[in-house]
Amino acid sequence: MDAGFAYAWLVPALPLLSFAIVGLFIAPRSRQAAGLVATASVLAATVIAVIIAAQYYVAFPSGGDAIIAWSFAWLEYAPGLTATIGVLLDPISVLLLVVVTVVSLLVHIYSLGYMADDPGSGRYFTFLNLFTFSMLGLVVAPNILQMFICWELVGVSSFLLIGYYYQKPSAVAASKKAFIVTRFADVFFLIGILLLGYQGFQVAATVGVPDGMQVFDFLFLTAPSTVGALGDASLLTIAMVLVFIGAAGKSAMFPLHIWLPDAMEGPTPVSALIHAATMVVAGIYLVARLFPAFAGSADALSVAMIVGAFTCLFAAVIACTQNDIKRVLAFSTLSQLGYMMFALGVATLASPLGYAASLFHLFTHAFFKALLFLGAGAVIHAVHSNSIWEMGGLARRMPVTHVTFLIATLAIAGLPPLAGFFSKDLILAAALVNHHPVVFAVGLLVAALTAFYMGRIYIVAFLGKARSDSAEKAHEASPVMLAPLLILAVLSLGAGFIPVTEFVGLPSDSGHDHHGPAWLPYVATAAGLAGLLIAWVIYRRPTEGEAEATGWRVVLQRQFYSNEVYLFVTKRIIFPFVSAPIAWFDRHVVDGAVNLTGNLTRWSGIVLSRLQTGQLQTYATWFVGGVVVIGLLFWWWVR
Amino acid sequence: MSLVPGLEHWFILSTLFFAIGLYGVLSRRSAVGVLIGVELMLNSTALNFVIFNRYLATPFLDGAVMMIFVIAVAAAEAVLAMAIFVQIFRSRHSVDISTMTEMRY
Amino acid sequence: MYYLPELVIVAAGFFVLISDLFMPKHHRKYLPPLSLGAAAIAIGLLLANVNVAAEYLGGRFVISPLTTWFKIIFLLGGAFTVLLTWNSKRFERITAPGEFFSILLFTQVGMMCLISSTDLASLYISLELSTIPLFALAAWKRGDKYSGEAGIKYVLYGALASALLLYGFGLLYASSGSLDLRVVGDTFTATPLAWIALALVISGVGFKLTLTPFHFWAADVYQGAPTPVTAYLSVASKAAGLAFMFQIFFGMFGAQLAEWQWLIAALATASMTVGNLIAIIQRNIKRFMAFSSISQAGYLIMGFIGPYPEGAPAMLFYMLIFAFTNMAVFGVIMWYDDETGRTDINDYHGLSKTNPVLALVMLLALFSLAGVPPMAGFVGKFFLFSIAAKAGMHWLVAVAAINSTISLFYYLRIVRAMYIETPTEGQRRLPVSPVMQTTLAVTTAGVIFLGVIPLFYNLIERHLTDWLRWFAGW
Amino acid sequence: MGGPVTWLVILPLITALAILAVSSNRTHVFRWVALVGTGLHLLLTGFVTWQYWVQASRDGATTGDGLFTKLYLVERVPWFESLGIQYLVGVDGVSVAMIILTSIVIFCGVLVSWHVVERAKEFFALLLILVTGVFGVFVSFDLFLFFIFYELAVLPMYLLIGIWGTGPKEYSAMKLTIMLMASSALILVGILALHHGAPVPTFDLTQLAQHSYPLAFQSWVFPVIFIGFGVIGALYPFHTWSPDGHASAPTAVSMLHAGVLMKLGGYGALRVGIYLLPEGAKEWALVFMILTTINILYGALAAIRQKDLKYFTAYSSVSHCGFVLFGLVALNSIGIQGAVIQMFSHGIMTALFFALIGMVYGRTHTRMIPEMGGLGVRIPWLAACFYIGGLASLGLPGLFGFVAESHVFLGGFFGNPWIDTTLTRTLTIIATLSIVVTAVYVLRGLGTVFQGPLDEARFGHLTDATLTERLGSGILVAVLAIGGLVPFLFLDLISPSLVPFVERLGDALIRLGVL
Repeated sequence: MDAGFAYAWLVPALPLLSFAIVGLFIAPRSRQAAGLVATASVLAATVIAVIIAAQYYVAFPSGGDAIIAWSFAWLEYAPGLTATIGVLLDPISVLLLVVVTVVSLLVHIYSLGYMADDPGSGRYFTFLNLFTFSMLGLVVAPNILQMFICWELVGVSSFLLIGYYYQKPSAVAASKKAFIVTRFADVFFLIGILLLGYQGFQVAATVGVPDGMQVFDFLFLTAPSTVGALGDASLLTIAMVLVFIGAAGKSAMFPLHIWLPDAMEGPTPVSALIHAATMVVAGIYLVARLFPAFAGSADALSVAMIVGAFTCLFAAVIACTQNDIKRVLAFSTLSQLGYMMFALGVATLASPLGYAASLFHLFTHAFFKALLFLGAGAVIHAVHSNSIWEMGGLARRMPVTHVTFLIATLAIAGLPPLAGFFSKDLILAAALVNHHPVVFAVGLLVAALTAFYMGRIYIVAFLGKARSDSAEKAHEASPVMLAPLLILAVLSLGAGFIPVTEFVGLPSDSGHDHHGPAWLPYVATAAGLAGLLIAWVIYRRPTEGEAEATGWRVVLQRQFYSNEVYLFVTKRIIFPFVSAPIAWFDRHVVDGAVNLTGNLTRWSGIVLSRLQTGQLQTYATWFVGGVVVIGLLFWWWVR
Repeated sequence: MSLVPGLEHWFILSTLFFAIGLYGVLSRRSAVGVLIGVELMLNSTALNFVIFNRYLATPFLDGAVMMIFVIAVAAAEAVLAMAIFVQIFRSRHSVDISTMTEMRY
Repeated sequence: MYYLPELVIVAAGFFVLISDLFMPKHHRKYLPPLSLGAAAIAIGLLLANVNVAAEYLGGRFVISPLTTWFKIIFLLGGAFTVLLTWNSKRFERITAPGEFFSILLFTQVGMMCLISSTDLASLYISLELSTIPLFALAAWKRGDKYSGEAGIKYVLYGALASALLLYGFGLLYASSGSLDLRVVGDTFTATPLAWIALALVISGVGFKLTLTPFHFWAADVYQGAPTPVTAYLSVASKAAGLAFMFQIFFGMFGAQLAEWQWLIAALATASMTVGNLIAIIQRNIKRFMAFSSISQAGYLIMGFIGPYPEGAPAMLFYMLIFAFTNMAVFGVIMWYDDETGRTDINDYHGLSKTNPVLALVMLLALFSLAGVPPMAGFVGKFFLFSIAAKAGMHWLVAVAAINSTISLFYYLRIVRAMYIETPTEGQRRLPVSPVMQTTLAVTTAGVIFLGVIPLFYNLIERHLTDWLRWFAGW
Repeated sequence: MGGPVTWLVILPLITALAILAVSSNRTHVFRWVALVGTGLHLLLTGFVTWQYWVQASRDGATTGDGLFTKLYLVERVPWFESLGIQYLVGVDGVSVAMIILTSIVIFCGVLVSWHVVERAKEFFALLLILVTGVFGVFVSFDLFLFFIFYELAVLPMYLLIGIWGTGPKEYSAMKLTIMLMASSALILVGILALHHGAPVPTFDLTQLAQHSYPLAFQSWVFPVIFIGFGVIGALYPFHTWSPDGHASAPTAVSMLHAGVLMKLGGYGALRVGIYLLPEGAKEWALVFMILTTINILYGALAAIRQKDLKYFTAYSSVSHCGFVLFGLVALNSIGIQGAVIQMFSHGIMTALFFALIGMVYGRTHTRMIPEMGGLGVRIPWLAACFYIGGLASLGLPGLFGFVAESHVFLGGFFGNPWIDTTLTRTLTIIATLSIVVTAVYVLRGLGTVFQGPLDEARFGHLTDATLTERLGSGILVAVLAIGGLVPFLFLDLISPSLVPFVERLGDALIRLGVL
């Protein structure tokens, strides 16, 4: 425990405080003040986070200890089974702290301009603060329950922000979809937690828990003794796969990816912050956080690798055909998340290059993808359309946006010396180093595809002639929006030089090859260049009707009909064939049984009342019959 | 074979009375007929008391006393019943009990 | 002179009868208070000597706390009936008040002697004295076809029951050679003849107490008889039935009772089930109350279950509660009948809007009948159920409790008529006479407080303890 | 005269009588009397809680009292002595929690019923009589008294729904009353069996607890009692009174009924069933666990199809009340603790729901979900409260529902030594699916009502919540948030009192206290 970091709890606490104050008192009165207060709180949090990072990395320049900077018992389920709330500082949480605060701050600032005309922006900033708090809480979570709690909270913030334009049916639908799909994944996560908690408790009961630790603590769960004990119980793979499904939901891995493209219905800065830079990487972060436990089960890691690689390719292919600029970026995000995921999947405890590469890519991707989104936001703000085919020639009218967007495009395309080059290179190297040639091939192909689709939207949107009136009249965004763009551009340019891989090294690293073969950078760069070149060739002079996909491209544009499959399952199967029958069953069978009981009672009353004929002699017969029956009963029973 | 009737014979006689009375009660449509049936039953019980007293509880007269009570009560019952019949007859001009089903179910 | 209460009632009966002959017509209004005064004096005398045991006529007439409490209940039933008829516009026109009240008082004497007698002869005589005059009361409304029909059904059915009972008595006499209840019980041997005798005697009890399948007369007679008579039948006459059953089951066959649990359980189940089920579909409130009280009789005899006479206090207590509760209900029925001449459940629509206090009285009393806490009816029922549970008959408790639920269903029908339905057009607030107000106030107080205040039950129980000890020793 | 607990019970009754004493035509007076009465009650509840806290911590009772429930503020008066009946009231942690819940709900209920006009006098009086019964149940430790109060709490519902309800109110009221009364018949059988099964016949719960009943006895009495209480706790398949009843009931009644009365089921099943009959509970736990699992999922799935907001909430209550019973039959400290928390949190949550539905209905005059849309623009306060309630109901961390549900899931998953843990885990996993289904119906329902385009012609004129409405719903929302943010306060209150329950079961988890 290092007292030097005790103030770290301020980082998530400031946005929380601001959320409460802004939401309850400021937002209903003044939306401008709400924006300023919210931004100020995140600024303060950013400053503290950066100070912490500086302190921490100076103290531990090459992978360091985990420090519980602050914690208290929040919820005691049973003695020895407590959910604590705390702040865990270790290399990756500090890394993420910086990423989240910085991007969040920039998005806050950008939003001041972007949302300036929106009457509901008080609400917007409230939710944005809530998200920032939740994400920071997630990042610093020292135990899996706090992770889950914040996991849910980021989910709900995402829901609230996607559905920000709540009178727009598509936004409402998208927000519901995002929440429900991730929630579905969370069930598996929850079951995984229950399993880990239960088995952890058993382990704790036999092995004992190190001082100051709880069953749910990551430090306990990833401790070799625990992992070993879990592995012995042959539950490790199950638990880890369950947790992975949760992570896959949040990180929109195939087949749980369908919510992310729709989530673009939210305001663009939200997309930048939540659905590109931070929240969606929570899944990656979770796997990284539990990496020693995952590494205990080769099967679980393989699942992560395969799902990651497939998503990576799948999304990239779809991205090539989308016309909505934000959707392209969304699929691009999916694809990049796939990179990160398979990078984790190829890593092992002994050779954790993929682990470092994944986090490095997470770090760089946050900046250039946020930049892309914010740039797209500026464009959309100016053109009032999402379709790239209604843009064109924006390079002249929006020079600053153009330049920053170009930087980001080149960064994601993996051209040196921009940020994306280094991290993507490392991921490909990791695949090679750990002998996964197919995954490497996929990675390389996707690198080319990435360059292609990014080149496509850049060329169509920014070069050539304006294709609509609004594109004609587009003009540069306000300075408050441009400032974040510039900052992010600088980060996209330079982030690759920050030695993130050094910081996040694992202690178990046995000093394997940390660099791929020497030819790798050239091949990767060539792939990127090739993609850009093809895009240039095809879209230099886009043909009319390009927007309308035909033939096989329809399949791609409709995202391989994955939405339709889901809709079919929910609307056509679950609702009518599960839910409706249950509702019917309840009304007619269960309740029918109740009514039947009532009616039977009534009916027997009617039948019995027919005995009361009013005829005296009937009565007398019954009377005498009663005597006979009682006499017989005596004779039978008492005798 | 003695011709002096014993307990069994008397009891069979009273039971016969009782059964005949019961039959009357269950079958007569006229209220008066029913009442006569009841009276027959009551008389058979009165007879019973006397028989049992005579054969089973000789030194005492309990049964005989009871018989007198029974006769008295039967008379009272008959009087009251007839009074009610008369009252009904005034309004309905009939004491056929099978028609008296205004109240039922 | 512990038999003074009986003497007071007899004297009052004759006084009423004779003075009616000579009294000017407009003085007849003094007859009800006179009868009431006699009942009050008798109750006072009984209460003063409530914990006394005595024997008269060579043991043929006994006084014990049990008999005293029974007499108090009879007299309460009688007194409430007198109160109901007092000031009744509709009833005054059709009665010969002198005869009515004297007959009422004579039946009271019959009931009082019923519980005090110890041999079959006096038991029979007092039973008939408490029954036969009621035939006349049921047919009291001259010219009314319902009343006449009720009378004729009652008298013929009653005579039949009486004959069968007497035949049973005769057989019992034959088997023991004595009319003394104790001797009959002591010498009881299980022969087929004895079973027949017993079946016949139980049918007599069943007739008086309206137990299924001997209950058939009740519905028609309750419906047709004048309302106060119905009230009297359902309370005092039922109490007399219970007294009669005490005499037979406790006084005569106490030693055998434990073996007959199944019979009592069967009778109780049949009575409450049949009563409740038929009550559900009734439209006439008096007929409805007949079935309701048939089912109440079913609950009541649960107290006989078990090898112990410990059910006695519970049964007495329940009877006391039932007297208050049923009289409250019949008070409202009587009042409504008197004011409007209507006795259908549907006629009670919107009563809570026109006469909220009376509707409330009715509500509380009905809830008490249904056994809903904290009304007295619940407490009484709870104790009865407890007796069955103690004997291990949990299924009977379940049956009885489910039956209570069914009964709640139909009591709520009346509540619904009064509270939820809207009043029919032009319905207005109806006046309530001071006597009726007093009656309802007293009975409602009983409904509410008898259960909550432990005094009464504890008194009854303490007084009966000696009797129980005596019984157990016997 | 009388201790604070007695006053707690009779204060609502006094308030009811005071209301009845006010002349009928002074409508506005009733609600003030009711508000002051319930407000005083809230203060008294605070006092009782404080007293309990002080006395319990003075005893050092944080560790509980072993096998036997330790009561505080006890009042004991002999009643029907020869039958072992007495007036015995007192509180332990669970009672205190339930009392707080009831006080809050009734206070808010009065606030949101501010504008009841038709026969307002009887309405408030009956409502308060019902509350008397509820309080009585939570503080009585004599089974006879308990039963009296239990029925007193159930019966006024008939009139409350029958007179002030909507829709097929007579039918619903009758069904509700009869089903609940039939269930209380089972309880009665159980209580009498418990009474006579004890060596010294008594109804004193604390004394009955010192006797362990023979196994054969427990194995038939436990299901009788559990089902008896289960009916009011909406145990599948005895829950159908609840949707109709709630749908027909007026706002405050729905609040009280779903919020508090349904909790009598869980409370009774715990206090009487599991506490007195632990062996029976072990024997039957699996059966009831299966039923409650069905409850949880079935209620949630049925809720998806509901068009009427009240049916929607009622089915959601069925699902959530399933959590209460599920937690109980998990038969371990976590599950039981979760059940108690769920009782509280669901009470608040569902009261909030019904209050809001009442407010929405009062404005739109419809409760049909498909007819509404985009109302969030016009009634943002109500929408916000509704969403907070909805999020609480889908178990969002930071609100009370999560605390409860996480307990219940953990409890179910940890299982107990008497049932194969594979089974309990499977059932728990099935139950966890409900959190998705809940999300589906909550978001669909609320999304349709409050989001999307607004029908200007029909709903354009709506106005947001009035002051009393804001106060009423605001308090409930605040409780949800406080409970979710600082659950340890609530846990400190109840968990010492739960020790005896678990100790009697002989729970392995507690024994591992070294951890």
